[in-house]
Amino acid sequence: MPVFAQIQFQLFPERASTTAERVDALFFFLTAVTGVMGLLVTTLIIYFAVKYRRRSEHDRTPRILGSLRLELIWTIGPFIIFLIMFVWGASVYLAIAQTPDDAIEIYVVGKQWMWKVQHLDGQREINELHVPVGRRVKLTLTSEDVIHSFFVPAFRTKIDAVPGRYVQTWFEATKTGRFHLFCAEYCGTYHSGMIGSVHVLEEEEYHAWLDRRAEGSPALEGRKLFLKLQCVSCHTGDAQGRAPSLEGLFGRTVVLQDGRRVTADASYIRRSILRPQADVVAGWQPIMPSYDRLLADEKEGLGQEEAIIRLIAYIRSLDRDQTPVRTEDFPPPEVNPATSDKMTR
Amino acid sequence: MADKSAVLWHHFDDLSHQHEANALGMWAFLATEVLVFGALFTGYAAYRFSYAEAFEEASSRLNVLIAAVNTVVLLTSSLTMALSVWAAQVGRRRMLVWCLLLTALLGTAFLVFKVVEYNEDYREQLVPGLAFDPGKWKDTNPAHVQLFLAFYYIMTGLHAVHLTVGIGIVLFLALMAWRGAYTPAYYAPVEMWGLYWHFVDIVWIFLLPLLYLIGRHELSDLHL
Amino acid sequence: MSTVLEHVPQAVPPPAQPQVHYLNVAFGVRSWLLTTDHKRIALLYLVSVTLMFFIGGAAATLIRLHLMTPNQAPGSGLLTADNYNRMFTMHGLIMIFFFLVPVIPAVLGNFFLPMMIGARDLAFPRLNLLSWYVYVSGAVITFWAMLRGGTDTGWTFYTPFSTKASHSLVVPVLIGLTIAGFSSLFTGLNFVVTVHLMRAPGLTWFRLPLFVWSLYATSVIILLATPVLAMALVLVAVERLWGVGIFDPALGGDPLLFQHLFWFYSHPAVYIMVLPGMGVVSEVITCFARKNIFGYTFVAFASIGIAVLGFLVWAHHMFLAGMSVYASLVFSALSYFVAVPSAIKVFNWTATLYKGSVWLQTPLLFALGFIGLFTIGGMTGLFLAAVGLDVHVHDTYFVVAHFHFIMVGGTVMAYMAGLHYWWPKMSGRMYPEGWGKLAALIVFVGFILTFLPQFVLGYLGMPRRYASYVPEFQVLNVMSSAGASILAVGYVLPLVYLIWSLGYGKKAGPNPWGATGLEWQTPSPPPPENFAVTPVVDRGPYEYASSGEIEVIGGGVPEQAAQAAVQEESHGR
Amino acid sequence: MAERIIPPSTYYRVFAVLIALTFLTVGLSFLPIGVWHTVGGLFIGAVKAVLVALFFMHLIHGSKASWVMIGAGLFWLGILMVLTLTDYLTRHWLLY
Ligand code: HEA
Ligand code: HEA
Ligand code: HEC
Ligand code: CUA
Ligand SMILES: [Cu+2]
Repeated sequence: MPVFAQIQFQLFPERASTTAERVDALFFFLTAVTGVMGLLVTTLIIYFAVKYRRRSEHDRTPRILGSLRLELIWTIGPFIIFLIMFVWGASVYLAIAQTPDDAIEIYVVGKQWMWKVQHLDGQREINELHVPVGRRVKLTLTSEDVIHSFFVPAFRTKIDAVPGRYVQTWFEATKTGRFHLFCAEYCGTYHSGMIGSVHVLEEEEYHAWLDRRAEGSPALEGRKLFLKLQCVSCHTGDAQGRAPSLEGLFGRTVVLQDGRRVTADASYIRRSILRPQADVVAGWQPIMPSYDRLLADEKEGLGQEEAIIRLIAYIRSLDRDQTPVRTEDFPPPEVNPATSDKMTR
Repeated sequence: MADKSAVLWHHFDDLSHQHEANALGMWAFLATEVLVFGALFTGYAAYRFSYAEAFEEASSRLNVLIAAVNTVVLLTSSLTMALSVWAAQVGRRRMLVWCLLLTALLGTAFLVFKVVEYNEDYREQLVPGLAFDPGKWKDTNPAHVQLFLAFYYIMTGLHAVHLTVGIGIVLFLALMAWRGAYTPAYYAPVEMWGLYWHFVDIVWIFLLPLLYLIGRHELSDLHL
Repeated sequence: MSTVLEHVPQAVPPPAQPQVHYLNVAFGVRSWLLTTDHKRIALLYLVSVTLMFFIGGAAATLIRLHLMTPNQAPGSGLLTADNYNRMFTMHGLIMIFFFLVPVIPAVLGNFFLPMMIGARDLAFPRLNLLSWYVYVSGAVITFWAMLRGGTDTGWTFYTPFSTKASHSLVVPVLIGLTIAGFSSLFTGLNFVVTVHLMRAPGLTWFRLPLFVWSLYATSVIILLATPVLAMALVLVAVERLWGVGIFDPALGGDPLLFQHLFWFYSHPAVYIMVLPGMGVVSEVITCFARKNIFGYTFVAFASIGIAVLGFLVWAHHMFLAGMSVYASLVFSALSYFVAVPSAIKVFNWTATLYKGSVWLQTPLLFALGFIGLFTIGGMTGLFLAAVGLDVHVHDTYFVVAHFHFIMVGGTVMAYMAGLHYWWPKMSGRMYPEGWGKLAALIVFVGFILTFLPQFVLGYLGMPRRYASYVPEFQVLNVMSSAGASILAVGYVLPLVYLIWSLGYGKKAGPNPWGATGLEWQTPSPPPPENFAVTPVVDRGPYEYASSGEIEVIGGGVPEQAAQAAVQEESHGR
Repeated sequence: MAERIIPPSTYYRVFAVLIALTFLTVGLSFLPIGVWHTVGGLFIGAVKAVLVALFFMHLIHGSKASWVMIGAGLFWLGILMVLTLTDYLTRHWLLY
């Protein structure tokens, strides 16, 4: 038995959004109608094939040319059924295409082969999306290279991310949990690897998640400083930078030029900012200037330590591939993307 | 006189049946040609609506004088082609040969003018990828100007390819006519390829307004 | 209300076995490669498309083998991700452009269209031969490119992936396909002119066999759609080579323009692929039920209706591509319109069986298989055409299952039906009936097992073109792969026994099925000129009934248009 | 051949009209008439095309089948254009 228990087998996808309910209702309707019609046709065929099977070489058959009445029935009948299907399908679609105004807005950028998610308050995620249950979420999508398609089967949500323009869709999750996120438009070698998950959280959990890096949170403010103070001009996320990448630094062991090994904790980072020459990382030039007395901002009423805490919080939150690009290649658009829906000018 | 049995294929009843088939075949082919160019026209239309200003601006920089002269040249070649068909129908062999040669000559003249024009476009920095100066386009988006120019080259280029094929065929017809292959009873190839030639002309008739005339030209642009 | 017609259908007096037929009239490679006989060209095509089918099938085999495991760890699995992508691209391209588009028109159509209308050949025999050479050169170029690495764009060549991102041999493949497009163009041109001008005396439009109607409709689509595909592909090639920006968003272009142009061809092309199959089914059903087709005019005009309406629906492939909402709705509605003529056909075929003398031979088994599987495939098309539902199933295995049901379950089945039906005429030999029935059964079972699970997979959300998938999809994938191996047996079997029958099959008389079509009124295999004397036609195509009585069913007036057509139009073309 | 023969005098007259229309359409492009450049140009182009087809291509005496062919070509071109533009011209339509 354990062997069977291990086999994961499903016949029907989980249903975890309001859209899913509408789409499934339509699906059941279509299945029922086509099921009946299909059965009708196959039954008739089998029945005729058996009842009128050839019994001898010399079977005689009548000359039946057709019947206008029958023809009309089976032209107009299906046509009416088809119209119902169309109207129903269109109404489901309109509900999906009409994006609500009171929704949480999230920006999604497809790129070979990852999904970069950016929340309005600045958090970024890769191949993950955290959303609260029971709230409408509006997605605005674009792509950096080729066409991708954002697909969450459990939500019955899918939309192509087209380079050069924004497209929108929305959903409202009805269940907490973790759901698959797929790229559904073929986009090259690792198209099938461009997958991730959507985490639907309870409202409080979601806020807790948000607070870790949310608006007004130290991490987010730190990110702003990181950009303002131009740290990013040396600490780029990639190997080309003049300084080591800070992604995933927190808590790691760092080897210094003089052979010491230190743990990158808060105080190490603080020292690195205030007196960079004290702990030079092995393999790097000691070019980092000291930021002592440069961090405070009188106008904002921001003290130096406060700033350092924020920077630390930010560095702590910094995951793989999250270093902002110097020019922020895909900032959230200022205008409502819906109105710039026409081809990009 | 051409030997009837030599030009009648075995599966047709008679020459007029065969003639009819050839003409119909050519018409069917022209229907597909309508869609060959139609695909380009559709793409053009989509962008024309989206980027109207850039398209008009770019169009008004093209050389309308050469285009007008070329239109006259091509229409004249259509006239001579029509006359060749008539000459074939009434059996005037010398006129047929001369008209066909004239048609080919006019077609060639068109191509020569076209090359002159491309060359001028090149000097005027109107060739995306080869010679294009975005700085020259102040009021419009140079990217959209490039789109217009891409359509300009692809459409006129495809037209020129068709014309080149046509010239080859017309020359071949002239050779055959000179050898006396065509008679009032059998002139289907002249008629058939005449249709093709006129079609290529019609395409140009539409390219002229779409590419050259959608924006306003100034008389001073003509460099007369 | 009933009318008595003078003629009672009769068995055609079998002409004496001819000394000369199209196969033995000349020998040697030259006599084949330079032939202008439509029958020989049909055989050239037969060999080529069969080869293509098995190459495409080999690619399908690799696809299914690879998908037996989820392959989630990089490097695991039979193929690398890149090779998998190239494999399904090659599979789709070969199966569509080199197999399914030409298969019925260029093989069965080429052979039988002239014979069914009592002509000696197609209108342009040399163009016909040229079409085969063009087809072969297109295939050679495409294969050359595939052997050197192939392309990984999918058969749809979506920009900007195909123009900018793909690092494979896109341009050579595009060239090969464009060339191959000309070959179907030539065939279509030939058919249109032939049907217009080469009909035998007395063969009015409404006496044409339905296979001819469907080929005519197909040819119209080919003529009007193929040029747009050619241009779309040329534009991709131009863009890829010179970066002119027509589809490049960075330069103001719109990737959707390519999709519009591509689907303007490729949706009608699906009807290019299914209409000839429908024609074959009409022939086979009437013959093996020994009945007039029910509602001749409706079936005939349904073909024309599909040809016209089929052009109005292309953007149902683009519902989620960023098209305007308004356009999505328009195209969804139009997609339902085009389903109506298909429904008409299915119902009329079913009604034709009523009170027939149903002879369950291999061709009929395949034809009935066609009706069942086409109905399922078509009805799932209705799911896809509902925009709201397409949001979920677009680009999943639901779509893959939909089109395999129609194209493999439908058209390939119809092709098998036609091949078995006309095999005696083409080869002069009967195929072994028992083996034929077995093959039909195996294909049917294998098919259902292969593609039914894919509907479930699709609704579960497995995207198509996935080299790796999440483990919960594995069971259904294994089922599908198992089915595919059964299917392979079902396809190899006919290859074997049909070849065997060439040498050892029973000799077939001119009309082994007792069919009424003109093609059966001449010896098997037919003489080079098809008919010793040009036949004169004085009746409709399916006068199988043994009594002249017109029986009325359904309680209404008998279908008057058909009746009038049969009786009144007795003048030549 | 049962076909009717169009005499050269007709060709000359049609040719004269074609040339006149060409001058007209090019002349229009120097006037400040805004969108009418496109509309007028296409209209004159259509007239010229019809003249060429009717007389130079003998469509005026052509068989029904050739009318059907060319009609089909144009009709399908219309489908391609109109339905493609239903997308492009409504992209900016908003639902709310
Ligand atoms: C021969 C091939 C063929 C045929 C005939 C069809 C026929 C139809 N197809 Fe299909 N289709 C494809 C081949 C085909 N298709 C392919 C290859 C693709 C994928 C391309 C790609 O992306 O790679 C595709 C994709 C595809 C899509 C896009 C899916 C997506 O990517 O999201 C859609 C959407 O509308 C669609 C719809 C239809 C419809 C409505 C029909 C209709 O014509 C069907 C009409 C038939 C019937 C309806 C059955 C008979 C009717 C009855 C028995 C009547 C009784 C029934 C009732 C009253 C309910 N098809
Ligand atoms: C005419 C069209 C046609 C036909 C007949 C088939 C036939 C088959 N197809 Fe295919 N298919 C397409 C058209 C077709 N397909 C298209 C257009 C696509 C989309 C491509 C794209 O996304 O771009 C597709 C995609 C496609 C996929 C999806 C790939 C993906 O999205 O990742 C799958 C997966 O199962 C599949 C399977 C099959 C199978 C099992 C068959 C079987 O029916 C095949 C049966 C035949 C055989 C099994 C051959 C038997 C012979 C042998 C086994 C001998 C082999 C010889 C040697 C090894 C020397 N096809
Ligand atoms: C002129 C380039 C430059 C700028 C600007 C710069 N740094 Fe650095 N930084 C470096 C270099 C080079 C190193 C590695 C050598 C060293 O440790 O001094 C480094 C090291 C660090 C380290 C230790 C990294 C490790 O892997 O151990 C931290 C933390 C750090 N910098 C934070 C910052 C912050 C915060 C700012 C902005 C307030 C900033 N840096 C601005 C060049 C720069
Ligand atoms: Cu991204 Cu597929
Ligand atoms: Cu379609």
